[in-house]
Amino acid sequence: MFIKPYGDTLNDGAIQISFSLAIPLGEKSKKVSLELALKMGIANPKITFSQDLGEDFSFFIIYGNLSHEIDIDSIKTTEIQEPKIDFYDINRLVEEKFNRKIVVVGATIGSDAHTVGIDAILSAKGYAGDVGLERYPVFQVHNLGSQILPESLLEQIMDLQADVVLVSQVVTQKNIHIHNLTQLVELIEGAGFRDHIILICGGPYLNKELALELGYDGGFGAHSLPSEVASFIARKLLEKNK
Amino acid sequence: MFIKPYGDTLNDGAIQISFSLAIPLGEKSKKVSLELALKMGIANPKITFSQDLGEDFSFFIIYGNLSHEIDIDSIKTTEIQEPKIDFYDINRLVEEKFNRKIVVVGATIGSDAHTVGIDAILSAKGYAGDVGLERYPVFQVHNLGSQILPESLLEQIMDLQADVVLVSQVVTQKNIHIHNLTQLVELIEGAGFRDHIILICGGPYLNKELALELGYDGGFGAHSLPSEVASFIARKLLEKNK
Amino acid sequence: MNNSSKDSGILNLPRDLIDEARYLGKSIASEVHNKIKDLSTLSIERASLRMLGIRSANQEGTPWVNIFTEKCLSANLIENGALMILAQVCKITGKDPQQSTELVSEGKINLNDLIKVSNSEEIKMLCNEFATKAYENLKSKKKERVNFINTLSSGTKPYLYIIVATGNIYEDVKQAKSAALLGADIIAVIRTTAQSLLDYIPHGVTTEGFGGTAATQENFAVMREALDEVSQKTGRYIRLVNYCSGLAMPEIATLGLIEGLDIMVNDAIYGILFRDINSLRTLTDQEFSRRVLSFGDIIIVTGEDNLIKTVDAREMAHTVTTSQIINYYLALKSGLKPSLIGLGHAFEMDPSEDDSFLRELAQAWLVRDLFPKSPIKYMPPTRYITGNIFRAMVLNAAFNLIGMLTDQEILLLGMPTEALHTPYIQDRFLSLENALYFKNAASSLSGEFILKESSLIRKRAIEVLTNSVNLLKVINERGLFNALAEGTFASIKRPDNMGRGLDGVFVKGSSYYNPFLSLLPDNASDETEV
Amino acid sequence: MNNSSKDSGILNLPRDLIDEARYLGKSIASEVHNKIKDLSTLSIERASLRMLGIRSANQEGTPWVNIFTEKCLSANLIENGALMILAQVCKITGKDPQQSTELVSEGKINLNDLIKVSNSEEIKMLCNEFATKAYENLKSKKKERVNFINTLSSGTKPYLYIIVATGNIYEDVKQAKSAALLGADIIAVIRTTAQSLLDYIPHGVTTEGFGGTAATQENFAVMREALDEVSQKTGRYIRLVNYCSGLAMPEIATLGLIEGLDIMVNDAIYGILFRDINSLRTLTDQEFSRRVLSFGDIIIVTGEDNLIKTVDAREMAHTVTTSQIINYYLALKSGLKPSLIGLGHAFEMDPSEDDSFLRELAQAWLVRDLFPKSPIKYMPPTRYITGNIFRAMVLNAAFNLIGMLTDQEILLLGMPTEALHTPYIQDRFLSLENALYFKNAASSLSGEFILKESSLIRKRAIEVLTNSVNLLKVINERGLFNALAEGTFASIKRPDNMGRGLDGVFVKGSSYYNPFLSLLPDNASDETEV
Ligand code: B12
Ligand code: B12
Ligand SMILES: Cc1ncc(COP(=O)(O)O)c(C=O)c1O
Ligand SMILES: Cc1ncc(COP(=O)(O)O)c(C=O)c1O
Repeated sequence: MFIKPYGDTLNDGAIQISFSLAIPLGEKSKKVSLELALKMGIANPKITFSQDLGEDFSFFIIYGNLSHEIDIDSIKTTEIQEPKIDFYDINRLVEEKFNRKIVVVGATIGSDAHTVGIDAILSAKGYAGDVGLERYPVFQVHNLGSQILPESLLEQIMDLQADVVLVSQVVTQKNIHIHNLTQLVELIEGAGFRDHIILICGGPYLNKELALELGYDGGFGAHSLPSEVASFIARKLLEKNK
Repeated sequence: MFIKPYGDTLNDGAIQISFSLAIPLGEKSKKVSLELALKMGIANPKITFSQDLGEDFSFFIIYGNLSHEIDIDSIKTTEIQEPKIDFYDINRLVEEKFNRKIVVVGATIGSDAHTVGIDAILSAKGYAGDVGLERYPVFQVHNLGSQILPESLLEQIMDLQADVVLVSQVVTQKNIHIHNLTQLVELIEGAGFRDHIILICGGPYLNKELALELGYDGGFGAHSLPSEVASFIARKLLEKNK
Repeated sequence: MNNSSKDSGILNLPRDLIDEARYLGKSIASEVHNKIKDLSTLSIERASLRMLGIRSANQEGTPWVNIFTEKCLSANLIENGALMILAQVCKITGKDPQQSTELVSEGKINLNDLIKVSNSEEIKMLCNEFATKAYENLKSKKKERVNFINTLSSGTKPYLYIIVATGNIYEDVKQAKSAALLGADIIAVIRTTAQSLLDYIPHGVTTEGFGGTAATQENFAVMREALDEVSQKTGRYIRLVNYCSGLAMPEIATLGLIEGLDIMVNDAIYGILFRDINSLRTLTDQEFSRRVLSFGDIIIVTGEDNLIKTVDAREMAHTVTTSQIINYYLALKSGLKPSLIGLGHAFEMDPSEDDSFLRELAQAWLVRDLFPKSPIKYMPPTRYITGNIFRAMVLNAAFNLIGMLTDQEILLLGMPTEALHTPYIQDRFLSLENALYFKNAASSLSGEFILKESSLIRKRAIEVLTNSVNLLKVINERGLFNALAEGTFASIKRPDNMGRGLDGVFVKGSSYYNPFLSLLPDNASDETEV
Repeated sequence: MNNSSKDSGILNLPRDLIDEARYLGKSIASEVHNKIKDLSTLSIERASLRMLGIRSANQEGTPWVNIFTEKCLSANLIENGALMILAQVCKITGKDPQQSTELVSEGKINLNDLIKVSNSEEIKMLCNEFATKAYENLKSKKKERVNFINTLSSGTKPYLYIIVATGNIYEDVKQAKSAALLGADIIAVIRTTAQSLLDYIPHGVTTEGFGGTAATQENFAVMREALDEVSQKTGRYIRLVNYCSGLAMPEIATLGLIEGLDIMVNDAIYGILFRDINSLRTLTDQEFSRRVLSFGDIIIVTGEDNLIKTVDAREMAHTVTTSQIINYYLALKSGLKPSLIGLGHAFEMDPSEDDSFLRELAQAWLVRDLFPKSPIKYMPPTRYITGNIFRAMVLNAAFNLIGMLTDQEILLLGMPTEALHTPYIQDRFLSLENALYFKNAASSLSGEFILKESSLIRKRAIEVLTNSVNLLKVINERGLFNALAEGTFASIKRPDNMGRGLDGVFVKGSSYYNPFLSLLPDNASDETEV
């Protein structure tokens, strides 16, 4: 079945776009904005609002009807998520298998000073009513805070004999997060420590796909819950050297 | 010179789009929305917000970088607008040429009940501080109000020996305005009256191009000023049977 | 919610000014009443037939009730009242009202063959029988309805009122259900343009409309059923609204009653000003309609918002107040309790004007303080909304905040795309999210403040009320009909001998009889003065 | 604008509670002062050199002032104060300060070859000469500046504060000018991430930054010139802001002074908590910085917003108030007049919480009532802003409205894309349009109301202030340094013997001399108590 955007009639293609141009507002910039809309496949585009922003910039809001359509049957969705392991099973099963505490080391790396995200996952208080990893008896959590350089994180990982490493990156401008995360993996691999640990990254602009690409075992994006992370860790631990 | 949208760096292509889909929110609808963005030529599209709307509908806001670009040198803008004739010249010149009052008949046609627009052009008060046609000594204005059927408008045009006819259309759903405007022109032509009058339409979703297509002498869109309309009328009158 | 305006009123308006306004409103209303009390209209007669349960139409879709009343008219029998004729036919044919109506309409029976109806007691008895049966019938249906509603939560105030207007009733249903799930309390189905001008009720389920969807008995039923379903799903009772105005006003009222609508937009003045409907016709229709609605405990909402969108909202604010006061007393006369009189007003001043936010506050509080017992329908900015959807969100936020601060009961939500098209499905979500933020985050706001005696807001409110009282004086002197003829509102002149539907008005004959006129409630007392 | 909080305060807070808060704030501030009065830092010494006008860097971009002070340190001469050493060098070489600094830095002169400076009167005289010349110089430059500013309108309050942060100063200029033309009054150039951690001022015009643009003397000049240009275009003076915090805090202050900045974000506590900068180091730096800023009549704004974004804004609201009170008295001690102390706070409570809007109002009024003479910098919702840009417009509207109602002086505008990226050019337009609507349409709003004695808003404000006083008591007992060590704020523990920059702190020797310490203003009195 082919599908288009919906406004108030099936497949009417109703869509809204907005953007600025580095040309002052005028007949020319208006035409350019409509041309762009047409190139995007928007039929009968209408400029519903335009504004001169000064310094030779202009802003446009355009509505129209998208002619592109998608065959939804052609869209494959990945195999259903493995069921979540709950608080008690995590502690029980991991305890059973390792009968020791699992060392979890977390930090925000590079010059990034955002800690609210990693704290939401690690700290007892947790996030949105979902308790953090510190509350799980089986985890021994070391929250190193922010602005930890990859080098010093590696040291800590080795000193603390980490089983699990959680890295947060929130600032993404100029892809600084990619740079930092890659550098970290390389250091860890260089130290021959990669196989000893479960390496996970997270942040509002990260996701599983990207994380795997970068050589991490898992990645978590905006609004992740500590319990999801805990469950993911537990599963990895249980799979490990079986 | 080729140009793309601008966010904070020249030609970064930064663009925002939003639309709904007739599929519930889920991995599938998210993928579909990203596929659509890609088809529109948006590179690395990111879903910044998504919401289930119930009844199997979902809503998406996406940011990304448009890969399409426009060669602004290829964009032709129509010859500069003729200079506006001011209040005094309009009255003087038209008076000189016709030495009689010009009969202006205005109405909102069909079942459309919107009068604020046409009143803004005709009534003495005018629009945004710009006085309406009734204030121009040289015009004798008949404002017929709203919901005037094309037939009865034609009658009035003939009875009043109109020189200028102003038609407003605000409701555009299912293109009812096109239908009404076309019907009117046909009636007027049928009555062999077309050449006797200057026929102008206006409304928030109308413009010059569309008006000419439909066989009108002029068309005015959102935020038009009475003085612009008056100047346009004067120019047409002065060109007339010279 | 803490309601600061239930007591003395936050504006603490001069008592004498309020009293004068009330006195004038009453006096204007009773003058209107005297002018129309001897009149009936074809639409009232059709409505009376529909009250008996007569429905459906001929091949061409002309409703039976229209054909029947036309025949009564051409047979010069109408002044007796359609029910008396119908009763006569039933008596002669022995058929029931529906069948008899159809027989006459199809011309199988010629009314002129009937002896002209004297006001024979016997026929009257039969009329009463039909009417009372129908009446009791409706009453018990209403009871069932109330029982159903009582199984659900009725939501919290302010009720969030959302429109649907796709033109296609099935599309409307989807959009309405989505809105309800997202937090809407009230769904209004906007009518296809100019249905007001139709002197009949279209028949059947419809999927084609301009700027709205046809108001038909069948469409009402489809939407009612859908909303009942989603009500049960959410546990919150979702109210249904449609328009009860225009040439078929009284019939729409009966359909609203029969199909279980909760609120109807009902305002003769809208019809007079914006639809050029004859003033005698529609004010007579309105009287009957409101009695029907009051019987059904259906809330009316008036259309002053239309007025304010047409005139300069700052200069002409007092005309809105004036129209509300007149509408209020007309409604009381028709038996509507204050709790059923939903007066309309709107946030429509030019937002670029200095301190316009304060003047909007003044207007909103004024309405609350003048009609403390009535559910006010507060309408969002529309006229100054442009295609800048982001700015529209901001102006709607300002509107929602005023709604909370002034403790309005019904908030009609503004849409980001107000200037563009009837709402898309996501527009409703964004508007509901906007309103729900303030409804929740500012739920106790209205009880927090006292207005300074010297405040600009209070000054402005008193100024508007004073101007309104002066206008009411003029209207009271000239009478409402003359006032309308002289262009008092929006300087639109509507003489009572012109306009649409005048030919449908007739003087009730000496033998005129319509049992519903005694069955339906009338003349409620104004609790605000108890 | 009608200012309801200038008088007794709309909240009408218990006098004794306020007095106790003030008493504790003063006492905490003077304890801090005692602990730092015998200390100086490398950054203060570098700043003192920069006050003389010394600038520029070597090939590798290491500023001369850094190399010079390092040499003083390794020569164990630093405790005399860098100026005393420099004066000595000048005397011996006969060169001017800039040249002498470069000679030493390039190793052309070895400090150890100099006899250890006794606090010889002669050298002191020379120091004074240099310092006074520089001081007068700056003074007259300042005068010129004031004259220029006085040719322009200073705009109307609240001032609209907008950030630029492209990373490229030239891109920043375009964005800043556009914003100014669209109505911004204040432009803040956000720094590239973690510049706080640099123990020097980067050199030159820069076009590469992360999440912001490097704060350099050259970048300051470029932006200042651009803003002066649009100021003349608009006739409205556009103020320039940058950050004066981190390891180079005192130097940034001198650059702000030299390059004509109007406002600087200045807060040692931010550095301690979020940058792990040593508390002795940065509080000592802050003292000197604030004296420099007060000399330049540069408004400081504090960073409590960072705190509230980290902790639960509802539970921990009192920690913000506490930090503000401490910051306020520390600032007074450093010579800043109340009119130059811009305390920071923010609209950061979870908007989904019931009556959160009332608690935001309480917090906003509390700050105004506590510091009636100070320009408050009110910051918009950020933490609970999501990728839903339409909702962001709504929350920012609520913020703007509170800004007007509570009569804030500086409104930092929230962006629709706060959750996504540093602002795009159109984001600023939309935010300015949002704020300008309220600034204009609600310009007289703050003077209209009285808060009910029993209002939830007042209750909440008193609750917060009470908790704050209790916390102040603890801090006063333990002393600020211990309190910080024990995790009083955001439960982040910062002992004064750890953290960045401790090695840059030294005890002033008996022969330490720095003429600026006497030239720069200190210890302003708190007008609020006059
Ligand atoms: C709070 C905040 C701050 C606070 C940080 C306080 C603190 N102690 O963390 C302060 C004020 C200090 C701050 C400073 C700056 N910030 Co900031 N900040 C924010 C803000 C408003 C909220 C972030 C937040 O706390 N979200 C709440 C948490 C719970 O969500 P989260 O981080 O997404 O975390 C969740 C998931 O991502 C996931 N997760 C996150 N990390 C991890 C790690 C692992 C292992 C896992 C499994 C999961 C996980 O789980 C969490 C719970 O679901 C955002 C804007 C926004 N609304 O998002 C800007 C924002 C992130 N900041 C930004 C910037 C640029 C800065 C500065 C660099 C600006 C400057 N130049 O001064 C500074 C400097 C700090 C620095 N050097 O990094 C930008 C980043 C732009 C970009 N995309 O690059 C943003 C988007 C604002 C903006 N539009 O400019 N900031
Ligand atoms: C005010 C208003 C009303 C008032 C009209 C009052 C009156 N006396 O006119 C009332 C409340 C009665 C009303 C009713 C309806 N309305 Co209405 N209404 C509006 C509203 C809010 C503002 C229109 C307006 O007055 N703008 C101000 C004037 C000055 O601007 P303007 O009309 O564009 O006119 C300017 C230019 O266009 C130009 N111009 C206009 N006409 C002409 C003619 C000539 C010759 C020239 C030269 C220039 C010119 O000059 C003017 C000055 O610059 C718009 C939404 C919006 N914000 O635009 C909806 C809107 C136009 N209405 C709409 C609808 C659907 C209706 C209804 C049909 C809904 C219903 N089913 O009940 C009803 C019924 C009325 C009918 N049958 O037409 C839709 C139309 C959707 C569409 N695109 O088809 C809109 C867009 C709202 C919406 N989003 O649904 N409406
Ligand atoms: C009171 C009233 N009646 C009726 C209508 C619309 O119905 P119609 O378009 O059929 O006139 C409106 C529209 O706003 C209204 O306010
Ligand atoms: C007080 C204060 N200083 C400095 C900064 C940012 O500077 P940096 O990123 O270099 O720490 C901020 C950021 O919000 C701040 O609030």
